[in-house]
Amino acid sequence: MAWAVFIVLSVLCVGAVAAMIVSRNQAHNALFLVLAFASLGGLFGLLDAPFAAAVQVLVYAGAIMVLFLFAIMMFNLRRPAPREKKTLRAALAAGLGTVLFVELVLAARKALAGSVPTGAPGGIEGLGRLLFTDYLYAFEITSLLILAALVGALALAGKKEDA
Amino acid sequence: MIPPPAFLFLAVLLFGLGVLAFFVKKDLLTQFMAVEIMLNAGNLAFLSLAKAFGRAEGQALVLFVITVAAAEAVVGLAIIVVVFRQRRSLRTDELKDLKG
Amino acid sequence: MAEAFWLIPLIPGAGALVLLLFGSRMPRRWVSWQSTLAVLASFVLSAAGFARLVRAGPDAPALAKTLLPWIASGSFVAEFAFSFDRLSAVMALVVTGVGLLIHVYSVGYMAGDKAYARYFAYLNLFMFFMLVLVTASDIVLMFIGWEGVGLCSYLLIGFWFDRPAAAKAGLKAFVVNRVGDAAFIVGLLFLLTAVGDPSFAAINAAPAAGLVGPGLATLAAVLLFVGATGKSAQIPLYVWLPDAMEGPTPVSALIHAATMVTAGVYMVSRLGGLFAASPAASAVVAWTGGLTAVFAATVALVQTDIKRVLAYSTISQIGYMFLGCGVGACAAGMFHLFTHAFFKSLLFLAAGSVIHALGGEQDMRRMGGLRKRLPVTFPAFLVGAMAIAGVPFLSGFFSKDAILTSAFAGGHYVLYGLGLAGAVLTAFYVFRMVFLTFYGEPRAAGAHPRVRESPPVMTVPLVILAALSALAGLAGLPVLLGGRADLFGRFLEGVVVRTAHRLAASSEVLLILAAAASALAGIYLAFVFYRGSPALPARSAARFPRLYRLLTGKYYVDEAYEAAIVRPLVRGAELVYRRFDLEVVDGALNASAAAARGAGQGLNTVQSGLLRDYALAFLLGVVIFLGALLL
Amino acid sequence: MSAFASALPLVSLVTFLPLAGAVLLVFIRGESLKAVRAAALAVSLLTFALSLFLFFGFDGASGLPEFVERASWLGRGLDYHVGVDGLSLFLVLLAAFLTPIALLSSWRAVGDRVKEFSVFMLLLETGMIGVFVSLNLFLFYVFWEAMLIPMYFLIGIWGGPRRVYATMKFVLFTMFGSLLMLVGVFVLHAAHHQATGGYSLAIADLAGLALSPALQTWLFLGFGLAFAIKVPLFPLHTWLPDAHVEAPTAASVLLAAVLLKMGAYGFLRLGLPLFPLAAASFAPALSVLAAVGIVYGGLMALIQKDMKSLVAYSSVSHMGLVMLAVFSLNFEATEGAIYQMLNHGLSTGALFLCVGILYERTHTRKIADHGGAAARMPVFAGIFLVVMLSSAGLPGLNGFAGEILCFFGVFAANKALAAVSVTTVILSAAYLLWLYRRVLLGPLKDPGDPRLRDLDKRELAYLVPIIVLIVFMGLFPGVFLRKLDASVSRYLDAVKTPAAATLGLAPAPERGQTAENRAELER
Repeated sequence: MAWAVFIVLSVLCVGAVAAMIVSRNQAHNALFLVLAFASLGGLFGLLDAPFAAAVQVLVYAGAIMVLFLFAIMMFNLRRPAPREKKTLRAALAAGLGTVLFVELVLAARKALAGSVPTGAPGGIEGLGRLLFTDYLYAFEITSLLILAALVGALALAGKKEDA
Repeated sequence: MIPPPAFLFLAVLLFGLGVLAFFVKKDLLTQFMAVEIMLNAGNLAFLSLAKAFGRAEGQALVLFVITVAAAEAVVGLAIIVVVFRQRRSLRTDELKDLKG
Repeated sequence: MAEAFWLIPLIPGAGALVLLLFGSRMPRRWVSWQSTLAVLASFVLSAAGFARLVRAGPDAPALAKTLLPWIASGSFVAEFAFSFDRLSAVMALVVTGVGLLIHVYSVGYMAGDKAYARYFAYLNLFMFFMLVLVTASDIVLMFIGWEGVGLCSYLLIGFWFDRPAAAKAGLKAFVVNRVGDAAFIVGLLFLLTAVGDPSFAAINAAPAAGLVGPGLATLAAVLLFVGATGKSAQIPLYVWLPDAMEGPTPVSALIHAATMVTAGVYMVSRLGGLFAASPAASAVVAWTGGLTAVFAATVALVQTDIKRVLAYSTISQIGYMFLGCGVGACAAGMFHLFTHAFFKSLLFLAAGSVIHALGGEQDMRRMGGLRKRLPVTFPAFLVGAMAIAGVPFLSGFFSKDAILTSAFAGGHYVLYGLGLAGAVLTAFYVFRMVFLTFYGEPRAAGAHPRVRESPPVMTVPLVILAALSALAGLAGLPVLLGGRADLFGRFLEGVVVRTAHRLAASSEVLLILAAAASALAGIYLAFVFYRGSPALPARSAARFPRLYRLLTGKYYVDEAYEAAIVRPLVRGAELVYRRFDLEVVDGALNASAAAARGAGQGLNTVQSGLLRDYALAFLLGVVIFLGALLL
Repeated sequence: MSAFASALPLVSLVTFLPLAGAVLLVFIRGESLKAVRAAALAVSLLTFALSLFLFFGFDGASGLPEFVERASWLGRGLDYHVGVDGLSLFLVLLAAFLTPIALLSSWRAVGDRVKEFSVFMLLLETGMIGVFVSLNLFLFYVFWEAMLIPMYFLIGIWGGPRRVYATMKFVLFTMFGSLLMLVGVFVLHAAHHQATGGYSLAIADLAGLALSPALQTWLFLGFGLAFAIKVPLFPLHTWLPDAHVEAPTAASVLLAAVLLKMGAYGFLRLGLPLFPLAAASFAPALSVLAAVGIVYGGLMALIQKDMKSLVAYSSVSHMGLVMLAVFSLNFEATEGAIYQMLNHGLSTGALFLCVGILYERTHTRKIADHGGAAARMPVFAGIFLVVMLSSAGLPGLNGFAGEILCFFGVFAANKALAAVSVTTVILSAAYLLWLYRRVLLGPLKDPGDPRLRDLDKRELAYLVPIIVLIVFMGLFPGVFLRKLDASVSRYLDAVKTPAAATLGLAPAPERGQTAENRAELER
């Protein structure tokens, strides 16, 4: 059962991303991305991280992607994105990307080398305890970060009277 | 019970796709989305490793990554809006102002 | 009252401060009274101190007072320490006495000037520094006075600063003095490091104590003397003094004749112990003095500006003083300083009275026939002229004779000859001045009907000074007239160094006669030239055109200095500035900047400005980094 | 007083009060110029008032830093460690004294972006004071660099027409030097770790390291170059005239009065005590450069056609004397050098103020465009005269007290160089009085010019304190010198003992030490 869910979600996720690469319509891209994020949320759930899964769906698939869609509506681009040309750059990027991919796989193997499969990494309760003890400073600072981001975005994109 | 290495492989695959998307696409917005994919691949890796080692720290980090990503998305989109207002274009092969 | 001698400089100093700060808002009458009374107070204190010293006898120690520490660091110690000995007493009396008369005179002379308060402030400030100079008990403190009087001289020469010539003359005076002072400082450093104590007593005792060897003594003494040639306008640094005549005439009388310019003589006398330890340095002093005496006198022969004649005359007379000091007769030098202060300030003030009467005219060729119209000024001037010329029984006669006798007695016959020749020249140019100014037909400015005698506030000081010029010689009658006759010399005995030479009475009589004869010869010559046959001066000028031009051109020393020192320095500096600062150093900088820019532009081709290229580079970095981590 | 002083972290307060003031200014509306100016002035005056507590509370008997504060900061020896000793006390005071003056002087000259200007000035003050009070090398470096930033903006924004060139030159020169210094900081950190196993960048700890002569040489070159550029030592001086000419008056004042001192201070605090062997071997060469600088700066000043560059070159000359005295390595010269730094700060700062006052009225700095201003501005002429004479070293004013000590000390070390340095007496009189004659004396250039009015109350308010101090420091140098004695002899011990020990010389009885004994006896 779990395997079936995993495979379905993985395929959905990878497929959505692949579709995004192929598609040239930004709105579609955004929707593909919603799909990818939502299925990732499911995968998070499979990893015994229900809270992360919920946040993923709410914040990512919900809030952030809505933001993207708003932005796309604002631009209201008529013409589709241009066709990609194969250039030296693309070849270089592909080559480097492949190397990176191999490296990442190796790194992943290395990372798992010392792992001892134990039980679940603790429930929401453990996570909360962690957040408000060891990571308290970081947690508080993120709130500041969000505030700063908010102000920054307003300052950047807000209508200026004189500009 | 699915073994964590499978998730980890999926994360690597997603990251690779994100990189690919970033280099293939030529409009700023979609490239930005590609960055988000890479971030999520990272999250998946964190969670799978958390599972593999049975520790909650990975999950906590994911929360931070999501918050930072939210902040980043807000500012990034604001910048894209400003760029679009000024240039009427989001094509990265047309934006060359970084040239010194 | 004598204990308060340290107030002698401080009273005019305080007066100057008040005048500088508030003078412009004070009524003129107040300014005149305040400044004059301050000097009077100093004079009274000096007189009291003098009286105390006379009463206390020759062996009594000097009055001393240490007010405060000043600069002290490591082995360098200088204090605000004053002392008042017989030498200081003479100087203080001369400075305050002449200064007092000149303050009074100035009240009349400067009556019409806008910057009345500023003038008196500077004058009081000068008194302050000059009195510090003469009462300082250590050489570093004396240097305050030494530089301070230079400053006041600068300020007063440039008093009418809107005249370019005045501003320029002030600058020249200060800078030339500074040249001397630089040498002075080096000399000072030699002494201080060797002696370790800046007090005059210690320095004078040092050669005997073995702290200062003969070589060092010579070096230090000569360097200090170079400083003195600046302040006292001797060869080679005399060039500023003639130009200094741009200042108001009372200033010329006070600073550039009676007091400040004699500071060098005072310094040499004060450091008699040091100079006596070095025959070579003494010889330098004597020869510089002797040569300057003749040299300046020859220039004075042909000058037409009345004040410039007096300026060269001052240079020449100070040469006599140094001649005296150099041959080991500081007392004689000081005596000449003393009498010179009276007759030279008298001459200046009288000349000032003439200039005042003529509305600012200084050219003697445009004067003449003023004898009748200036009934007080003329006799006063005449007394001064006779005194400086060395007419027997006036003050200058005795003092000059004392110097020449000492030179002769010391075996310095060439110097004696120089002195005698100078005496003839002196008598000649002074009486040339008298004849041109007061005799003959009134010319140009002199003929102006409005010419009349100056007010009493100016003429009374003239009369007093004339009396002093005539009688001051009695203070130092020749030893010939009995051992007790030389009051002045005996007063200073023990304070200044003196090498006693005994001469036979007969030879001393001969010397006195020679001096008298030279004075009279000079006067006679002047009479022949300027009264007897008025065409003679022009004829002789035509006869020796080269010589005449050389003299009127003042030997072209100014021009030589300009061409040999000032201009090469400025030109060279400009050249170096352009070649070095702007080309080499900045060039190197600009070249490196250009190289950096070139490198930047080279790298810039990599910078396409395209996001993707940057991302690619980033990706490359990540790949390498991760690869390194994995390996 | 002492209880009050000891209860407060006085040094930190003095250092960071301007910074706090700058932050405060950010929240004041920039449009109300009056409020901005008053607030900035008040902050700087308060800083100065606090620094006076340092002065009166400073004991100076031990020669060790006083008012020391120490706290761990970044770890690994990068501590917050401040305090003042005789070498730094008066430089702190100088900076605190001149900042309000510079601010006050800019009230009319700077009318544009006043808030930012004031903020940068206060930041600059924190940077300057921070450099002087730092007892940790890393902290020193941080302040040293931090101070560059406000100065960069002050010249770059409020400067003259060629300000971009001038700032680039200024920054290139100084950054070049300080980068080498940074490398030196790292090397020292490592060397200390190697020698002791612990981490420390406290200057006192570093001075205790017995570094190998070769390492000392390299480090001395690195640090020395940074300091020599700042002084500036001939031939690294050419950034100075440009920076001065383009800088606004207030920045010029602080640049000349305080920033240049940092080079000399760097040598005193770091260059010589940390690397005594290298210092001893380089001292003769550097002395010659300093002496050349004296004459060279003087001659260059003589021919300048711009008032500000004239004063700038005069700084080269004066600082040459200071450096020559520093390298003479004896008691009198070192005290003289420190005192002369203060004097130069005062008199050159005041000269720049005077030039600025003229510039405000006529809008030209070319000497040839001026003439005869004394007729219209008698009070100004008098003040200018005093300032000039102070700079030229007239006995009785402050310049002489420092100069004669420098001469004396230099003479004890090297007679020939002393003789060369004495020429400054002639040259300084020549270029300054010549400037005075051309600008203030002579006939009035333009009699109808209504702008030539005499000093107003504000201008008097910032010039008169300087004049008073010039006279006071000239007459009573002991008030200041006695606070230096112990620190200077301690410093000289640090510099001379290792050198003497290595060269196999017995530590000769120094004239400074006997003098110190005497000073103590007198006390």
